[in-house]
Amino acid sequence: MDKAAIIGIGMTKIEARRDDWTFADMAFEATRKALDDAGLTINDIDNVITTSNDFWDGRTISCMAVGDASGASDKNVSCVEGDGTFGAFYGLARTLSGSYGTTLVTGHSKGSQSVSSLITNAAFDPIYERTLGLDMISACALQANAYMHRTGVTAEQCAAVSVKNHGNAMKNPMQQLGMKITEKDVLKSEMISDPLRKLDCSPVSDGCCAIIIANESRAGKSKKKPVWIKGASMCADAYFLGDRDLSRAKSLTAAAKKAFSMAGIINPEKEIDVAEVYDAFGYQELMWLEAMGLCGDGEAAKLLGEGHLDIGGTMPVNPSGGLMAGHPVIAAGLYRIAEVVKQIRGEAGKYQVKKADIGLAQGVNGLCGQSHCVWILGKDR
Amino acid sequence: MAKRVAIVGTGQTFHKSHRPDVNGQELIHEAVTRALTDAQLSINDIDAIVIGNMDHFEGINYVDCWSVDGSGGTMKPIIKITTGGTTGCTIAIGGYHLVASGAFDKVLVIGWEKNSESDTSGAITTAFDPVWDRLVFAGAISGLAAEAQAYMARYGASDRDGARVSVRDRKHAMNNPHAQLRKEVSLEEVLASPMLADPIHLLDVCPRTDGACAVIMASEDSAEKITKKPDWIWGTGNRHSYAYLGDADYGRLTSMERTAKEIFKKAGIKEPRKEINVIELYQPYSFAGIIWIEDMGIVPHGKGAEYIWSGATDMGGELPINPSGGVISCNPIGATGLVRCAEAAMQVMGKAEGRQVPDVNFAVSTGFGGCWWTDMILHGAKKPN
Amino acid sequence: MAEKENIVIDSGEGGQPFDYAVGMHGSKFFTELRDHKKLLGTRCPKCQKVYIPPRGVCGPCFEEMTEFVEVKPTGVIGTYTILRFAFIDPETGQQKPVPYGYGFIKLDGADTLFQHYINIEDESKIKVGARVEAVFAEKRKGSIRDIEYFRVID
Amino acid sequence: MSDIFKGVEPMVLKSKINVPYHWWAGDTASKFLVALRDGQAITGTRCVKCRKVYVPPRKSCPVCFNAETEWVDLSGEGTVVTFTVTRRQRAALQGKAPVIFALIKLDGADTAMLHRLGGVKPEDVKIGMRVKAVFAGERKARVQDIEHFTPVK
Repeated sequence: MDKAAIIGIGMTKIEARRDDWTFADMAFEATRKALDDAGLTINDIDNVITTSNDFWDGRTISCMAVGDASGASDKNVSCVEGDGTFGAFYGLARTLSGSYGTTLVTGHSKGSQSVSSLITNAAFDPIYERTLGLDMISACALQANAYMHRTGVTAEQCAAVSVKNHGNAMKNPMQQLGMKITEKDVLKSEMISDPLRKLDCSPVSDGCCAIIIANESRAGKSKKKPVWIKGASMCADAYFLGDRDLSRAKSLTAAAKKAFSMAGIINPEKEIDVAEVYDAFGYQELMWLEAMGLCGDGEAAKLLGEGHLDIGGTMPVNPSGGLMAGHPVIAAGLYRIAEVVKQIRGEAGKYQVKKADIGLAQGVNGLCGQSHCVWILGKDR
Repeated sequence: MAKRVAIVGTGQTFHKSHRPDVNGQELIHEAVTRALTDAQLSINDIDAIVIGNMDHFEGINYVDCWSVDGSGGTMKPIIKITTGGTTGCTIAIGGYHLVASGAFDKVLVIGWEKNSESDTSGAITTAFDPVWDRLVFAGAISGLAAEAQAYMARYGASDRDGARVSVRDRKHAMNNPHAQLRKEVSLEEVLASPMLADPIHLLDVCPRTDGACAVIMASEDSAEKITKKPDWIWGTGNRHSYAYLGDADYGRLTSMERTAKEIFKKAGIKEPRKEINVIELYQPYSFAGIIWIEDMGIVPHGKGAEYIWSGATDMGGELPINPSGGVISCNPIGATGLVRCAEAAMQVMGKAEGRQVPDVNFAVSTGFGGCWWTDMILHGAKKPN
Repeated sequence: MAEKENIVIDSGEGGQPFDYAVGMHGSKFFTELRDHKKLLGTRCPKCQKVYIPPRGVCGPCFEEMTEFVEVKPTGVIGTYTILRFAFIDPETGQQKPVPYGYGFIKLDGADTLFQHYINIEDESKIKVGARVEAVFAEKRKGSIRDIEYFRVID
Repeated sequence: MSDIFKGVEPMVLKSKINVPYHWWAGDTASKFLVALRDGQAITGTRCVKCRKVYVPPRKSCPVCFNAETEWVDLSGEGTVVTFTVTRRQRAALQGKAPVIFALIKLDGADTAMLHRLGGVKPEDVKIGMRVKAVFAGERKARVQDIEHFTPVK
């Protein structure tokens, strides 16, 4: 693959509920911020990818709502339905296909407008499963139990993810839910679906994120130092939960392996300086880290306990506060990419990690991490 | 370096009004299997999958994930792309970029819909803005009727002109075993069919369809090894310009005009009417067969009807349009744009059997969305420069 | 073996509820419509085009719009149709009553078209270019329904 | 920005997407559902190539892809692979919380099927527990024709 870089990022502050904003208002703000960040005008953008989901948005062809506001009027444009990392992947492909020098990618959602339990219940097979009444939380609770049973990781250890990430978010002004809590607070919070308690789950959020991807020649002209895309890969597992070993994330392992190989990374544990992963639930941060080989199988909880995953640790994970502190579905993975860009540029302020030459961002589609997209970003070409 | 991209295999279901014998995954599987057979590849040869449909027609969220049993996507990269009616063409463009980027060598593109599982007009109405447009809008047909009224007022066309297009497409469908509706009709029958939304009669519009289509694209590294005569993709483009329905210039398809200009310019096509040999137009109702060929630059504005009446767009004419019978004969919406792409590819590859147009050098396929969006692909027999 | 049976699974009643944000531009429009029977558009500072529905950005110019301008409740039919076939209203799940007329109205002072019902009592009067006026609902609640329909005034 | 919206309250339109769906089960799932209804029997399909047994059944093997499958009868007994007790009254939940969901690997199957557990206290459910299907009195060719799975005594 040829080289490409991220030359601009823009995000709205993640909030619980923005009744005063349409999808277009959010997309307009994120897009303008990304353009400002890159020192570009909309005329410098060759094509646009918006990322949204018709179910979450309550609208067939949900991309209709944001095209003009994302600067796509009279430009080539497409819409990926799924996490923002997948939208960005397509944006990257359109840049590397030689068709377009720059691609603006946006991703938005407003969880506040819908009933997430019903939206995610609609992801279950209508013939064999849907009427049983599961949703994303109960499905992930099945996975959490399977993972904990296999690895021996405890509820308290999973709670530590929530404590760390909510704590990190206090340092990030764009986050929705920064707070100082303890493992006890998590373990005392309402049990929603065993073993997942309220504070093990990410909140419902509104947000929009935009990034600008440029090919090598256009990246050279950008205002800020480009952050180079060293690897990007995705992979989907089987659909039915019972077809998979739910305690493992086989497709994530495959996606990460490919991304590392593209980036020339041999020992991810040592070479990745910072990771922004898809911690929709506390256990997922641990499980995803292990699946990607960022630590040994069953060892993430121990590393977390020893402080290695803290902002000042040996491998900071979700210094931004992650999804745990703000989870605008669809946009979430794009926020992860943008947060890694901030770290690599050294712009993360109070949550800046010490060394950030190479970072990893991850996005997820489907139930219990069926499909993953892994990005490796780097300071150097 | 960016790669040149070709279509090396296509597959379609035998499209029907309803398919009670298969669920959605199984319907997809049929099309995928046929495409693999056509290209003489196995699912293991496929490096990535692009899939698209319209969520609210089937009521299934995260279709990319749900469909893997049928798509063959287990342990493969999958992207879902959805842009309404244009979806089928949009995903084909998606497949093009994934291969051209060098990220994947062989990509499987899948479009599908089981329209029999919901109320199509009701579901499509949810595509429009809930605050402003949803109250009065009534599915795709109402918007198309508004376009036809505006065009008739502007250029003096009649419903008879529209009916002629319907007669053509329904006749062409007789040659396509995959088409859902295969029955010739007369001008009088079209005009006598029930009025759905003035000036559109029942026989002016597309049916509701269950169907799937799959297309396999490969890079220049392997395309000619897979098939002796691949269908080379010369250009892709689109315009999705409107925020609200009232923003459009009714009576003209501006998105088509701009997309066509961009693609033809890039490919060096100066006289599309002479240089293009066949068009598979996403034409969900008859009047579009007149209006949109003007916007594409085939004939000047206001001259579409005259061109249609001349027989030039019939099989054997100067520029046959919709040899497959088009959308009026078959409309599994998420697949429809990809069916156009597959049919155009078959024309270039010489695989169109009873509906083959002789000596196709350039073919055009399009996608259309009810918000006045256009996607377009230029297909060619020769490898692009 | 028993005869083949085609099983159908029904979704049943209920559907998905949504709280759609109207946005500040829309909220201002509907507040004025409700309280003063006034229609507002937004003007692009660059191309001067007046948009209705009002919105924050002019698509082609990618300019922020902050100027509201009053648009008259009268105009001409830009285009129209009369719906005669029955279909399911996706909001209620019930069949929508037909026939009804609807069109894209070019309101005096606006550059885009406004979509609404057109009264079809006398179908012969409904033509592209016919002059129409808005008929406001007596009890207005701040929604698109505060205009009942447009009627031909020629 | 704020000036032009002085005195304007943000409005929210409460609405619904209420399109009714009628999903065709297709021949394969229909056969499975009819067997539940008429025979109180759980059936699966075996891939003739890789010999993997799928429950619920598939028309073709998702992994071998084009390989055909053959029907297999299962005993209706199996093992809990994982479970959860949903305690909050989530909107998708059918019936009153708490509800126990489980993935159950039936004897002879290679995949687990999703269903509910009943006749057991939430605190007594364990991964690895043996369970069997309990069929509903009134059966309509739906997955709920299995009322739930319950521990084997």
